[in-house]
Amino acid sequence: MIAAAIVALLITLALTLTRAFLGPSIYDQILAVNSFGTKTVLLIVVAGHALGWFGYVDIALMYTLVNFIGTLAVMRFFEQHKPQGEQ
Amino acid sequence: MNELLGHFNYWIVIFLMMMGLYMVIASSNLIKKLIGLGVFQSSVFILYITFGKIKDGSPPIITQNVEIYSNPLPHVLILTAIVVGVATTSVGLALIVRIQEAYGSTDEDDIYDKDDFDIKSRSIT
Amino acid sequence: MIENLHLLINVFLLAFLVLIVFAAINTNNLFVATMLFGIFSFVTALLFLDLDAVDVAFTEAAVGAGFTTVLMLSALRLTGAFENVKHRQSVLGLFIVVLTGAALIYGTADFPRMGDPNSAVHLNLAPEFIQLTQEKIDIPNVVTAVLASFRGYDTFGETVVVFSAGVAVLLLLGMGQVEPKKEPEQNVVLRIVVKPIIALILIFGLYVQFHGDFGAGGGFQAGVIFASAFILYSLVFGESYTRKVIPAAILPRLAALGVLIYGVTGLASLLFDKPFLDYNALSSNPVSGQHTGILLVEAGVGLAVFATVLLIFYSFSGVNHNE
Amino acid sequence: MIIISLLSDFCLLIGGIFTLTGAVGLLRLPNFYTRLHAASVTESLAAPLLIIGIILDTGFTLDSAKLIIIIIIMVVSSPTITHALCRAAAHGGYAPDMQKKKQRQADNRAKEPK
Repeated sequence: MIAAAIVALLITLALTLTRAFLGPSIYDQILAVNSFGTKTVLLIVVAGHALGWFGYVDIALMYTLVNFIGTLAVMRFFEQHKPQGEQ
Repeated sequence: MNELLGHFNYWIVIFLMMMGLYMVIASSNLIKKLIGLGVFQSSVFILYITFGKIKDGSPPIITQNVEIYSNPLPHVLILTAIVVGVATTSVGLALIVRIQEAYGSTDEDDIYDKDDFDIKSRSIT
Repeated sequence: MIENLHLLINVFLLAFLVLIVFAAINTNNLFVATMLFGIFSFVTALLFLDLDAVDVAFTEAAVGAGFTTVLMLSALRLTGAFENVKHRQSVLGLFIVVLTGAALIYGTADFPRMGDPNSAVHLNLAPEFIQLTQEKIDIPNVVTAVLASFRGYDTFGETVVVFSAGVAVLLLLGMGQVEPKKEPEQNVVLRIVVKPIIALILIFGLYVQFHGDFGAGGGFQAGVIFASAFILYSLVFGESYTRKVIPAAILPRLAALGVLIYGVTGLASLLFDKPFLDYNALSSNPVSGQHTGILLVEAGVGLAVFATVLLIFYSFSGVNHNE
Repeated sequence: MIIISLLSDFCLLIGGIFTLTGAVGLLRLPNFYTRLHAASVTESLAAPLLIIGIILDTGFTLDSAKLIIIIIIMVVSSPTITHALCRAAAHGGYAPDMQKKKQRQADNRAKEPK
């Protein structure tokens, strides 16, 4: 069953990536990239357990935090930049 | 088939490397050039780490009941390379910000144009 | 079964990398390119994890995906987010790239097969380092042992490089001032959620700093994690408040102090007629001397990286673009 | 023990199905706000389920404690990001187009009698 979960997560990542490429608006892309990050954490946890990666939990924790900070940073700087950019 | 799988990683890594190089050559925006450099850099990292992997090996952290460890030396090399890479990227970005202040653009072509104009006006006056 | 899973994950991740770079080449929006570069780093780190490089994956996740993205975004804030639509005609560039690629792929024919235990890389040095780590240093993480002790001189050089990068950015951009009126808008939900998470990040940073001997982690990663807590604070509560918590003037001194701790640890062993950075001199028992040395050196690296990263962040956010 | 193993498999299965559903929703739904809905709502359920499945399999160790911390962070941070993103989109001139939908319904009603 764990293999099925890994396959499901990989397909999910592929679909999410498609949305990140397609857009159409920047918010869609931010959403897709954030979702991609979360799914990566899940993949690390599931695959790390199945394949016996050493210390995968620390890295999953790190990813969760980095994903949070990164998405907040994208939104903050996008808001600050907005007056100048055209869309 | 086995031969193909054994070298598959290298080929993809070289493909990535060349895409990074293409980004550096083809895009005129300086920040995009830096992103291309980053892609190039990361693919070199992947190449080194691929060399360090031993089949059925485990990470180089000493545990009981483990016989084969993957090679720790590429890991050390790449670990410091990542940090130094970020340091150089930050200096590059700082330079780009200064270029933006001086020229009003981060596009390479615009910068060249402005340089030409300045030289001409100096020669006229 | 497990073999197939490894293969599947490997193939999928490499395909993701190629697709992400394709999309990054094609987009005109530099914001999007930066975000894609962020997830490129994420996927790279995942690949490192599958290739047994735990420490490298950790560093790439913290430094590559986290800090580089924030840095590029704060540079984009100053330079503008859109590339010129006209693409340069670069048939010549494409030709050069294809030629170089073909030559390199021809070169891979001589490479050892992936995972081959008998390739030249694995026959020298690496077994000795693993052996020596068990005998002389007695900490589980071989990477930390090689990094901080066997190749300590080299790591000292790298710490100095990071420090001088901080100095270079400071010279180029200066520390700047932040006007309180430029603060981000109030968002109550974010403020409440972020506070405990910042505390958690700080604790996690300490854990990574001191757990580096036993698992993934060490000074480089811990420094960035610590700094990212303050970056998060300034993203949500505003730059001027962060500058009250950690004044800008103190950061260059802290970075220098970190490098100094490293250097003094090396000099201390000179006092006992041992080579530079030979930690055996630090205690009567060589093994515990090594432990003390690695602890001190990692602390120095952590402090230097923390201060430099925050310094660079301050420098970028202190520039006033519109004046 | 076989019950715990079955329970773990069940959690992994349901979690996998939910992540897939969320991804399909993210890809297929028509506009940003519906996509946001699909991605975030499924994520809040799928992520804890998958991680709980792993926790049940590892048993009571330090790793499982850290995994619980990951669950807590995810459950808190994911809706926060969704909220902030939605707010940023709404304030940034990307408001949901209610007008259009009413217009569309009116058009449909106008068409129906014919």
